[in-house]
Amino acid sequence: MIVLPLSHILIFSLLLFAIGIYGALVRRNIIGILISIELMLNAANINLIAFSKYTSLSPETGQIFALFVIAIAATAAAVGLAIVLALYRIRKTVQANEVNLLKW
Amino acid sequence: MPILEIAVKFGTYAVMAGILIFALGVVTLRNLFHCALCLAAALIGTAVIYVVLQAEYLAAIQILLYAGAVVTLIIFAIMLTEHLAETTIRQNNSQSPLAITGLLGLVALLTVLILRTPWPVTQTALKAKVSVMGLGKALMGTYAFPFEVISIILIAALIGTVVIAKKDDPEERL
Amino acid sequence: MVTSDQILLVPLLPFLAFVTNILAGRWLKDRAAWLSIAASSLACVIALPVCWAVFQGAYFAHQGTWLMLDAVPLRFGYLMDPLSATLLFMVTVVGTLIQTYAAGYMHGDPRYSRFFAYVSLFMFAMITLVISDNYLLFFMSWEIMGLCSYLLIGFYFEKDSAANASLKAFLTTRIGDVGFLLGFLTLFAAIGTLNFSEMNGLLTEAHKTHAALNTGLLAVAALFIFCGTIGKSAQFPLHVWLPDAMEGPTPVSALIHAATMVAAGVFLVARSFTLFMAVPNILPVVTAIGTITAFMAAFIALTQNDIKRVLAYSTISQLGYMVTALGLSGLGAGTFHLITHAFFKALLFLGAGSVIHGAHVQDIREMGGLFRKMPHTAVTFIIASLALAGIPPLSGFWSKDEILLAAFGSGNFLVFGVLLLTAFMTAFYMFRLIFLTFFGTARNAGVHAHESPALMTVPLWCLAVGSILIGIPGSPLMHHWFQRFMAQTVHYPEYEPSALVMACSIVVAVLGITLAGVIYLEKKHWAVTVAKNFPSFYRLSFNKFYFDEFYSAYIVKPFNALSRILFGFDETVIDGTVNNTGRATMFLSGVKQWIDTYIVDGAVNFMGTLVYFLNSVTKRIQTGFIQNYLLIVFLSVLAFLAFELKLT
Amino acid sequence: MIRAIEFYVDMIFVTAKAWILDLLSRFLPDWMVVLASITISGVVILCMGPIIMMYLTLLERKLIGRIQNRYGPNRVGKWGLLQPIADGIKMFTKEDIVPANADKIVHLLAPIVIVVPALMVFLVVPFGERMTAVNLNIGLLYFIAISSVTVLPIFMGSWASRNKYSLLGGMRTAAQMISYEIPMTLAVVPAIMMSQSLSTNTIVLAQAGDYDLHWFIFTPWGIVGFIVFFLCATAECNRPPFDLPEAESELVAGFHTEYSGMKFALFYMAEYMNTFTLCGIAATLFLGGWQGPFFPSWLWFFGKTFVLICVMIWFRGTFPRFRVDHLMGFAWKFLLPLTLVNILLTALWQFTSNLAAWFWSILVLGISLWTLVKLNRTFVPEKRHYPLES
Repeated sequence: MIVLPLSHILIFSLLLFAIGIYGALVRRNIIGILISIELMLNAANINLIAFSKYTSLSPETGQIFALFVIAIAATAAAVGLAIVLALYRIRKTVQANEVNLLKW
Repeated sequence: MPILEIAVKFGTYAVMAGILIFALGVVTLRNLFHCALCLAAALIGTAVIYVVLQAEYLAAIQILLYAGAVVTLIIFAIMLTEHLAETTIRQNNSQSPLAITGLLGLVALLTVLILRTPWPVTQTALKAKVSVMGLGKALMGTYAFPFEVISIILIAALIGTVVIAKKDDPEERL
Repeated sequence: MVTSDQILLVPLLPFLAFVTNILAGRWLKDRAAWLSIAASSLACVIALPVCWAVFQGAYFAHQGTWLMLDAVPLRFGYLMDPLSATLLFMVTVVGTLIQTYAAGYMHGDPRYSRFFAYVSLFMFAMITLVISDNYLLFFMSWEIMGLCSYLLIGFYFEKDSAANASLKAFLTTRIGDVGFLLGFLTLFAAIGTLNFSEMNGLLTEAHKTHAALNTGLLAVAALFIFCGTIGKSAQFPLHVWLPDAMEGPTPVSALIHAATMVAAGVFLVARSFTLFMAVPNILPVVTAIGTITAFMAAFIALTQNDIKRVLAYSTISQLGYMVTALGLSGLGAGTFHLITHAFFKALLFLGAGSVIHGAHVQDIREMGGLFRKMPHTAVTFIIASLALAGIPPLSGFWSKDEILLAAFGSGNFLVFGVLLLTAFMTAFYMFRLIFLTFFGTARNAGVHAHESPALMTVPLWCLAVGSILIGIPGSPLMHHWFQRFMAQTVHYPEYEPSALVMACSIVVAVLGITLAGVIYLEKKHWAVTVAKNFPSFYRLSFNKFYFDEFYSAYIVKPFNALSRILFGFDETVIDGTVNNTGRATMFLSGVKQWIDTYIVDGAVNFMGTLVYFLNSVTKRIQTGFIQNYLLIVFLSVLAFLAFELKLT
Repeated sequence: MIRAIEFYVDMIFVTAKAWILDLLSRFLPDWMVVLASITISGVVILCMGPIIMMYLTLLERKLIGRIQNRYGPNRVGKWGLLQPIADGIKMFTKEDIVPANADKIVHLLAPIVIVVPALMVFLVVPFGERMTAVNLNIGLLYFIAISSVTVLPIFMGSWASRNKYSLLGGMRTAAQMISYEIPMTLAVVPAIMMSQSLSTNTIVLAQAGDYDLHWFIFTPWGIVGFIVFFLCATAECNRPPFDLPEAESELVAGFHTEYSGMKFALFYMAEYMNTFTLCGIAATLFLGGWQGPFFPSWLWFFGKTFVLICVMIWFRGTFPRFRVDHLMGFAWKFLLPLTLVNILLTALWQFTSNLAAWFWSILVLGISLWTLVKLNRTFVPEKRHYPLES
């Protein structure tokens, strides 16, 4: 039933990953950055599943890895957003370029 | 049934394109709420991709966890931090040209890599069916330890977020 | 009853007296004399029973380790054998008497306590010398005595002559001491021990078994040790210091330069008699030196006018006698003469002292007719002179006879002849002295001379009695007990007494006395005529064989010249180099300082500014925007990837 | 004989579909046939969904009326049967108002996005013996996943309408939906453990047995699981007593205040479809789905879900509304621990003998209920004192 060649999926996830990085680098809003990080993790997941489907000997590993990645991503998002909330409460802003005290 | 396969192939390509478009939306849209929604759409799209890659269980998990929990969390955060009627300001900052060039370089580099390296695609892997039973056994068997560790991490994150995000009103201090 | 540590007390008491006098001298003032007299008399009281026990034949020797020369123990201790017993007896008795005399003589002297401190230190040194059982302790006490003689001679240090005399005495004895030191070190090298009894044992046993002893080394050792004697007992080349030593107060001269210290040299030879016996070909040298000294000193004494100088030269001549006796391997004769000579020479000096004390003048030509004014002094003086001259009943005769017998018996008649001539000269100059000072008309000094107080005359009488009685033990009356007593420790050849020798010595003595009486009492002009027709002899005798001039001309002057040269060399070369190095370092430090400021500091400052510059450059990276950092990370990863994959 | 008739009636729908497919396969290529079967089942669901929804609204208004001792709508058609059609026409003709600076796209999207998951859930519901649309082997997980997505459109609706009430309502609904989703998922776990599989079909088959005594509800953990699941279900579709978010008295109409006309109808439809599916799933999980002694399987299934829906409507008529913090406290501090204990019970049930199991489970159940109630009483925050009252 599998019709797609592996390289197509890899290229697709690469593009998705590149878009994620672009978002992380460029978004002005911190939550925007977090969202793009989620996107990047998702791209990685696709790769995991694709490889476990196409190449790996024990099919479950890829999926379990993906499962763990999703769990970790969820925790990261949770903690990240908690920090953003705390930051917002203190500094009343979530724009990345306004949060720049940690410099020389 | 070649036609169905062709249909599925085109379907997946279409879904991939859709995901990419939504991803671009996530990155470039000014209104943060729209980005979150595009993210949700993108995530559901990847769930569809998982289904195509015969990983239904993971697709369900993806929808349940990612689209359901993480996106809701993000939307909660957006609601709490965005002013309701705020005029949206230009989103990207000065780094975009440099970032774009870097990205194009990366994409070019890796696509060449992907196309050139002979991936060890094995027929047996293609045939293998992954059942939920198998996943359950693997999770409980070989990956039992990571499973426990993940639970601990989740709890820690849970407590962490509560502590960080809690409004520290003085009289209630521990 | 005699115990061993009793003997240790004997030297200790004078030392305690010395310490108290030195420390509390200013406070003690007059009482210092009584303290030192008490100390020496107490020492005498303790020493006498010990000597008596040794006379009975006892023998004490005790050693304690003083220090460890890397596991070889250096042992010191005391040895009480016949030789040291007699000496101890003589030293303590004579010392005590002279100190009592000195109390009277030095009365009213501002540095009274210091004098007695030095005297008791000398007593301590002499006693330790006498009872010491090894060369090292012997040498240490020898050195202390040299010091005391220097201090006491230079007692009136305000007088330049006294200061120069003390320095001269000290230096000349030092030369002898160096010889002595080298001697006993070579001895140690030869036989490996410094202890007298061990040495005696070793040498006699070797002598008996004719074992091969490296006689050459022993000869060298003996010779060097004899140098010590020459220096200390004022023998032929190094005798010049004794006449000048008369600058010190008379009791000092009596004690040190008559009885004890000068006798130490002879005692040394007696102590190492077995060494000299083991090396027989050294003995002629000793006898030669002894006879020369004796004859020369007597000859000089003939023309001296200062009373103390005459006595000094007579002492030198008598010491010459003792050395010749030892040279002829007559241990008994030499020591016996030493003991007897100590008594009557001390008496002579004390007598002269009381004469000077009374007449306040030293030149015998100004004295005269003092007999009536100072009867005690005169009588004791005459007794001593008789003993010295060698008139039979007195001790002098017996001891001098022994020596002459040794000379006659051993067959070298030349020595016997010279000794007889010296004996004649001795008798002559002694009685010249007597007649000039005590008899005849009183020249100006005699006018207000007065007899010395009892404190001084009593010791004179004791010594007189001593000089009479001390001769008996060695005389045939007691069957030569002294010689046999001496023979206990060391065997030496015995000569049966011969009447001829006795006769000759008596004849010679009487001849001398009568000649002196004739010349100086009746025919005054004879002296002048003799002087006129033997001008060279007279000048020679009067000017003391020109030794002083000779020494100063041929030794002192070149020495000074040499020192001046060295000083010049030192000035130019050594100081020059020192100054130059100083200047060089100054220059170098200047250069270094320049280097330090410009190069080193320069570098450091440069580094500082460099770091600051780099810092300001790299500082810009930390913009505070988190996305910048992310971009940097991403680009670097990309770079690594590109480099790694090398997909060109 | 009767068994044959039963079987025949039971399979009526399945055979109908098979007959049509045979007909088509004669002159269509095979892949077209596959497509056709998909479209047939798709069309059936898409029609059945709204019809059920319409008649559920009528049923609810009739029953509420009866509870409040009055007739329900009976003017339009015989016993008010045409009332839903009348409502539908009304919804269509109503003017569709969009708030001025509302977020146009999201405002339009919200109702659509809420209906799609509601319809997608029908895929997994087992209507009859071989009448589940797609027999996914992760059926139940699919159901939970889809129900978790429903939170998203609510957010979209409340945020897009740009007014405080809808925002507050949206936040509250979202909070409630999330906090009740967890106990619901955990309540389902015992059923999965016992039936050893996630697909709804096997779960129903696991409950088969003589005289229908093997339904999960007849086991101690089954009862507890059913009650918890049912409560969470009512909360999940915002039906009273958990319908605080769009409670008329406080927040006007909650997150869909700004909606009118067709969009409001869509929200309404999604809500009722959710109730139907949730009750259907509750029935499959605990009441043995289409298991029944005599009547055809699909009839049994529809009967059971119909009974559960009536219970829900009954709830509406009787229970007062929950206060927000009680609502949340109830979910987190009572239901969640209870489900955990329930899972423990099923494990216990699995490995102990019959009689001992009953005894032990009742004992544990009693103790845990007692402690939970005791604990909750202590944690309830005491009454707030307003300064004016002093």
